[in-house]
Amino acid sequence: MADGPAPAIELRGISKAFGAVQANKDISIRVMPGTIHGIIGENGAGKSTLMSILYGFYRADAGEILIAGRKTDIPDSQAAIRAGIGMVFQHFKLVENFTVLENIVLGAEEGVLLNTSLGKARKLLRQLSDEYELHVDPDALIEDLGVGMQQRVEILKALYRQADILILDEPTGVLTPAEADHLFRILRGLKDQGKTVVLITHKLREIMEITDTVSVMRRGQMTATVRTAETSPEKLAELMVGRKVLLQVDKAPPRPGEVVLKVENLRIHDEQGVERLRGVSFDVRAGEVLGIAGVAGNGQSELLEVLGGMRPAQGGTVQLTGEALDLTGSRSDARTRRARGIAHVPEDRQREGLIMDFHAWENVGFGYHDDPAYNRGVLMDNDALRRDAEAKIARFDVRPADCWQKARNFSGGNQQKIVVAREIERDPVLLLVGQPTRGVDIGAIEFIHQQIVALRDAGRAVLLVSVELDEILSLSDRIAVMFDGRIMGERLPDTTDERELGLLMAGITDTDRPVATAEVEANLARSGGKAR
Amino acid sequence: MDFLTVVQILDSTVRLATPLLLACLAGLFSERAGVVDIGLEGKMLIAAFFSAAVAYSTGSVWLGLLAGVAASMVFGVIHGLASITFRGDQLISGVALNFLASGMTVLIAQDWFAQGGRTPALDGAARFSSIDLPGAGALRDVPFIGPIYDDLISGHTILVYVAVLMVPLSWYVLFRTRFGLRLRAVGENPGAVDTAGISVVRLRYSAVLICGFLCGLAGAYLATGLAAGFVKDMTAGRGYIALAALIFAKWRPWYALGACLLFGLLESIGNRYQSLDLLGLQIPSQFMQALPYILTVVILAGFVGKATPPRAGGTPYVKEK
Amino acid sequence: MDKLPRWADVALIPVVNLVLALIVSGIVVTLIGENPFDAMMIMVNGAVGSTYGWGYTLFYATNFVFTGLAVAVAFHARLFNIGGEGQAQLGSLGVALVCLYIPWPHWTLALPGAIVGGALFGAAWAAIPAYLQARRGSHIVITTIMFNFIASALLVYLLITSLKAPGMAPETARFPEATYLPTAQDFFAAIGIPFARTPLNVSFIVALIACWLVWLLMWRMRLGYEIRAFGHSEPAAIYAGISPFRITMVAMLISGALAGLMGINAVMGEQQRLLQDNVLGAGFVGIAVALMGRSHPVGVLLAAILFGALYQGGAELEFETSVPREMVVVIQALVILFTGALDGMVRGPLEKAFLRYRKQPKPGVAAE
Amino acid sequence: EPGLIIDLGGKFDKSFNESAYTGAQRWKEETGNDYMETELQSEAQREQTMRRMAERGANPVVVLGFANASTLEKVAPDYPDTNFVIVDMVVDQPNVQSVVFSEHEGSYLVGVMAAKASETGTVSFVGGMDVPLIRKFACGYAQGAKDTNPDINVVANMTGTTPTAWNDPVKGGELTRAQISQGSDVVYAAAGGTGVGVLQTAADEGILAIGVDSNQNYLHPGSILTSMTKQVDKAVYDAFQSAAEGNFQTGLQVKDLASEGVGYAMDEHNADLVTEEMQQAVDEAAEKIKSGEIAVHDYTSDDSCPALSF
Ligand SMILES: Nc1ncnc2c1ncn2[C@@H]1O[C@H](COP(=O)(O)OP(=O)(O)OP(=O)(O)O)[C@@H](O)[C@H]1O
Ligand SMILES: Nc1ncnc2c1ncn2[C@@H]1O[C@H](COP(=O)(O)OP(=O)(O)OP(=O)(O)O)[C@@H](O)[C@H]1O
Ligand SMILES: [Mg+2]
Ligand SMILES: [Mg+2]
Repeated sequence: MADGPAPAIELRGISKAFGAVQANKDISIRVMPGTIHGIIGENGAGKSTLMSILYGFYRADAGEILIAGRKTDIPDSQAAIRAGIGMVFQHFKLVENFTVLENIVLGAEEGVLLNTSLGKARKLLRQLSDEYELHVDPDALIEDLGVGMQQRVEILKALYRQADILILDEPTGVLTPAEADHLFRILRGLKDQGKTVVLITHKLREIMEITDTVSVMRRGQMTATVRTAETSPEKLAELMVGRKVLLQVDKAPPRPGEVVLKVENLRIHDEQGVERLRGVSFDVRAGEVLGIAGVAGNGQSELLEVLGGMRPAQGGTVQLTGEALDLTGSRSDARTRRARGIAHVPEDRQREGLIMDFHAWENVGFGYHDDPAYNRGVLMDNDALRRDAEAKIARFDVRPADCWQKARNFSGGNQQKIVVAREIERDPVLLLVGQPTRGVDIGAIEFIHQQIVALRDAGRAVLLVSVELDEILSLSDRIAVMFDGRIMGERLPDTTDERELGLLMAGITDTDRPVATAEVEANLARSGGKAR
Repeated sequence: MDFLTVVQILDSTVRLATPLLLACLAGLFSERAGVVDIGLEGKMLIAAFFSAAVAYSTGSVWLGLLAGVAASMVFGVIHGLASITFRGDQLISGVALNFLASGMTVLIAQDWFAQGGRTPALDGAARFSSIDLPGAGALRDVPFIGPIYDDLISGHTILVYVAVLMVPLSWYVLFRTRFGLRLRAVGENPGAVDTAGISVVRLRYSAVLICGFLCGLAGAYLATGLAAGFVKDMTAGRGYIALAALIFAKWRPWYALGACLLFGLLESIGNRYQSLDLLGLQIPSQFMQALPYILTVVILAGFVGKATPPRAGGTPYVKEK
Repeated sequence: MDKLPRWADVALIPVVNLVLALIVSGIVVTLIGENPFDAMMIMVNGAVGSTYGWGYTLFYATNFVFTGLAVAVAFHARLFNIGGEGQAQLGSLGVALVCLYIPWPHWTLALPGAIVGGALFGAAWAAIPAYLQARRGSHIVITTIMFNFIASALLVYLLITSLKAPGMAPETARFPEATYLPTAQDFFAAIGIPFARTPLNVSFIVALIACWLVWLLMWRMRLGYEIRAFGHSEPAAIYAGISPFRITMVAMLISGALAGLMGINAVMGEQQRLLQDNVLGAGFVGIAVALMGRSHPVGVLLAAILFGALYQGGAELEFETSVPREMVVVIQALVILFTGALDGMVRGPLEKAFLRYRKQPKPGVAAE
Repeated sequence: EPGLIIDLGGKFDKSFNESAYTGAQRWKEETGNDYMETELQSEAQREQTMRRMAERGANPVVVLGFANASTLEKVAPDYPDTNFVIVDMVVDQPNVQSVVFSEHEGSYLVGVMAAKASETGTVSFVGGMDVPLIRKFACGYAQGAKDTNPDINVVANMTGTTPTAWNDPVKGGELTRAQISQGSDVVYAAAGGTGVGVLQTAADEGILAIGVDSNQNYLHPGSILTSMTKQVDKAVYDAFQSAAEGNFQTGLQVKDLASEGVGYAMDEHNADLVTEEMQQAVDEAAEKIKSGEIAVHDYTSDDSCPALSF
């Protein structure tokens, strides 16, 4: 490449450790100007860390950065901005109660007084939004905007600072497929203007669709950089996890039984009074996995929380094996739900599922701590808890197998195993699972999936919520898609595909293929379920 | 209650509200930048002491003012070190600084003046004297306007006028300047400020310093304007009342003026009447004294409109993805 | 692996913080013209050099155990209870009412009665801030500060009106003699050991029992497990079916009750009447004690004795030298500052040091 | 070796405590003997401080102020070999000397002078903590003023109801300003450290003030009309001296006008303020009190005040 133009970005030997965690290890890449470069890798692979270093958010322990061929020191974000780098973070960096305009000028004001900067910015903003199809109301408050809009503000922020290099960290995680399409159009537009885009994602489909080149990261290291045109999803997946990946879960056909969970017209408001569930109805039978697909933030979390007893509902009914659950009163709490046989693997294990500063053995009783087996009179029977913990740790191959370690000292995958062990081993009537494999490596994913399938095969009902369509497609016996607090429709995994689910996730129902309840019923009948 | 009494009570209100207002604005800057400061009390106290001590020793109230402000700003820096640099607990730091001030002032006062923890009384140029606004004397006898202008508006020390001017100034700085935009942003979402290439640490330190500066004025006013010298624990909970006023004011400068005047009025009435006869109900002075605190609890409970503090308040900023 | 070994976290860091606080205090003493080592000697001697010193040291320590445990229990639920002062005042009121208005035949009956009175009143004073925190999200730090002020106004009001004894001072009548608690002097005299006349009394035993009960509660009982879980993560508590409302209320009620118990020592044990301020800032010292003691009863007990010694030693220091008693307030402030707020100053470098030490790979530490 | 426990206002309150301190110092200088001294920091430490003094062998132990009464009542019996002196209050124990002053008589005199000096026909009083003792001051003052000028208006305010009322100059100043607005042009401060603020404000606002306990005339020359002196210094001195000489007496000692225990202060600082006529009126009144012709009402005798309502 000696005779081509200088790379827009060149990283040489970047390393970064957080305490004992080596997040980046001797990483080098080059990105040519006017291209879209993808970076993929599993959770925790070090993608965000690497880009944060490029943006001056963290300082690398070692290595150097070259921008447009010149060695550039980037001690802070100011320097990155000066070097023409803009970044859209995974979690937006916007001041919620400021207007769009204020957010855009923040840090790039001209002069001491605001008035002049705001005036200028308003003009420039109009220009930019025309140029790139980035329409937003400059006077709207951020908190009143949807995530898609907020993302546009972030992009505008970068453009307003005249960024030539735009880094986007997992921009589509919060978008519907349609919004994602719009984003990609914008990115192509930017590319046509000669700008360089770095796109972090772990969705292979997106990489294939839009990038020119792609780098793969694994465990803090850069495993390969290839031209997108010269690779395939399978190859990338293999690079990502370091071995051949079985993208399908082996499982027997379902043998659905009686209805275990019957949800009717469920409604929820959040603290601000915004409706999160607008009348959701479905049921889950014994011996089947119902998968709930949807873009994050469309009510799935709230659904799990209501069923798990973590929040009250504002309307509707829920029946468990024919008996109504209390949704508002004093018996609507998680403890009562557990007593009724509902186990719950929560979406966020670190925030909800575990007490990070408790020892593993204390966590193994968490939520079940009033089980008589763990108690002796008014005192807790810590020995019994520890014995049980050791048994579960052994059965689920949690590493390190040390029940005296604090939960925070286990890796993400092992933390998840502790939670899954705790919940599945109770042999529940109904298992609620949220994002079971988020941030979990492929080996643990297989193991956890097997456990879920085994529970189903033992005739238990499973409600699975995941934003990963692959996971939904491979685990579920039936799929419901949520959009904006409603169930858009139910599908069977064999007769649908990602495209169709994607449309439903965006709130678009195909008119020529109405919601397939009848088809589902027929399918149930075929597989011998006793429909009631 | 005749008209002149009302003017008198209001006049006293203005004087008593001044230290509250300065401290309240101090807290406003700090908390708007996301640094919670329950150490207003301690800063005022240390400033009160140093301003009185230096004013006494040098005979110049201005040097005293300078010393008081400097001492308060040093406390601000300690608070900054604890809560910004070392990411400690802001509440605990504030509590500690309040104690430190209460102990230190007496200790040093005893060492310097050996008068049981107070400074000698100040007089002459070692105190702020009241300023007569132009025309105050001439207007005195004009009915209604006269007493209001002469008693209520004119005849306060310079710091009273400074405090009042601080209100529009604070408003302007916070809502009309680049610095204010950044300051407010850092109290709402420091991550946004950091990624915009502005130093969170520098912004927060400047907020903490402004807070120290204003608390310094408040303390100096107590010792060299309102009183004539320092006595042990002379702030007497005013820092906490200022904090209460800040919540009352929903972290806004103009509201702060109103809240501080209200609390000043309560104090003034409580001073004047040992017990208040309200519609045949005897209200003991202890109730009047406790009223600002009770009101604050009522406000906090959300019975009188919800007060939403700056979102990032109280939490140290740690970079994260 | 944790960043720091446990012993470093629970012992080394507090000790380093304490030493730093003492060094700065020494500098202050030097600056006001006294020799810090002499001052130290006077304080140590005054605090533990005689049965008189021990008596007062442990008397103060008893107060601090109660307020320290109060702060600690609330800390475990991640509630910063600055209201110990007011709760102790109200607890004292409760103790006083029990002693004044119930005709007790003997102290063995009066003591349990006073314990109930003090605990109930202390808990009641904590209940409102707790409720406002739990139901309306009002910041407990601010509300408890406000309640301190309200408590002192309330107490003054009562002491100059309905509770006032004849005479000029705002104080209640002296309690009947049957409520006087046996002192250490009485106790040691009974076994033939001379002990100076100090207010150290049987409340000290109650304080020790309180330590043990708090330990039992926090680490052996379901409620303690739930309090700690809630303190570490509220969403997790909800997930586990632990009601944040209930835990906030219960933790604060226990906290307020513990603070209120201080009344049995200060009011029943020493003053034998209710004064306008008998808490003497012990509510605030409790913060320092809980921070130093890492919110563990054993730590709280040790820190309370340390602060008791500081108080008693400080009183002697004031008597012997020109150093005013405010020196104690300064030391206390510095301890809170260094152990509570500037903790990161010591912790950061220490963690780095331990990390460097660990980097030399040792076999068997392979944690995945 | 005698001992003195300075009360909460602190030994430089320019008033009550300072007076006691001066007495002790004078004794020290004149006799060349040493004495023990300590300053109270808080209400609840009275007992420890008293005990420590007694344990250290101080004799007699002098405590200042009524607030010590109930504590002394409890402590004195534990140290039968130690003598105690309490000022301003009676404690009935065999080893306690109680020194009380006829403050109402001294206050009557300064009331007379205030009435003479007032041009507006309104005089005022700022008390410290609202207790019968301070009402005794106010009541005597009002009686003196009204006997001199039956039409006079007497305004009285108390700073507070707790010991902090002794040490709140800011509030003292505010009360004075309020009184000025009500027409007062002579203010009498019987408020310990709070009085400092009263006198300061009077000087700032150009009215006359009357000091208390010690001779405070020197504080703002030209603005302090006189001071109602209460010879706490002498009481302390006498206690120390009698103990040294071995003729210490327990029991009640009343220091009144006749025994010069109370009085009013004249010196170069107020010479210009007090006219011949004023002095004459005051001296006349003093004689009448001594002779019993004028009976000054003592508020504490029946908790009432004919001359003033509170
Ligand atoms: N501030 C931090 N402190 C400590 N460890 C961190 C920090 N930030 C990241 N890490 C660790 O560094 C590793 C790499 O994290 P990074 O966020 O770069 O991963 P990622 O590839 O972006 O993952 P994801 O797909 O989940 O966003 C992880 O093990 C993570 O736990
Ligand atoms: N934020 C953090 N703070 C402290 N330690 C962390 C943090 N994040 C990760 N670690 C530590 O880093 C180690 C690796 O964590 P990480 O979650 O990145 O593992 P992983 O490689 O993704 O493993 P797994 O595949 O099991 O999830 C863990 O042992 C954990 O102790
Ligand atoms: Mg990331
Ligand atoms: Mg991981």
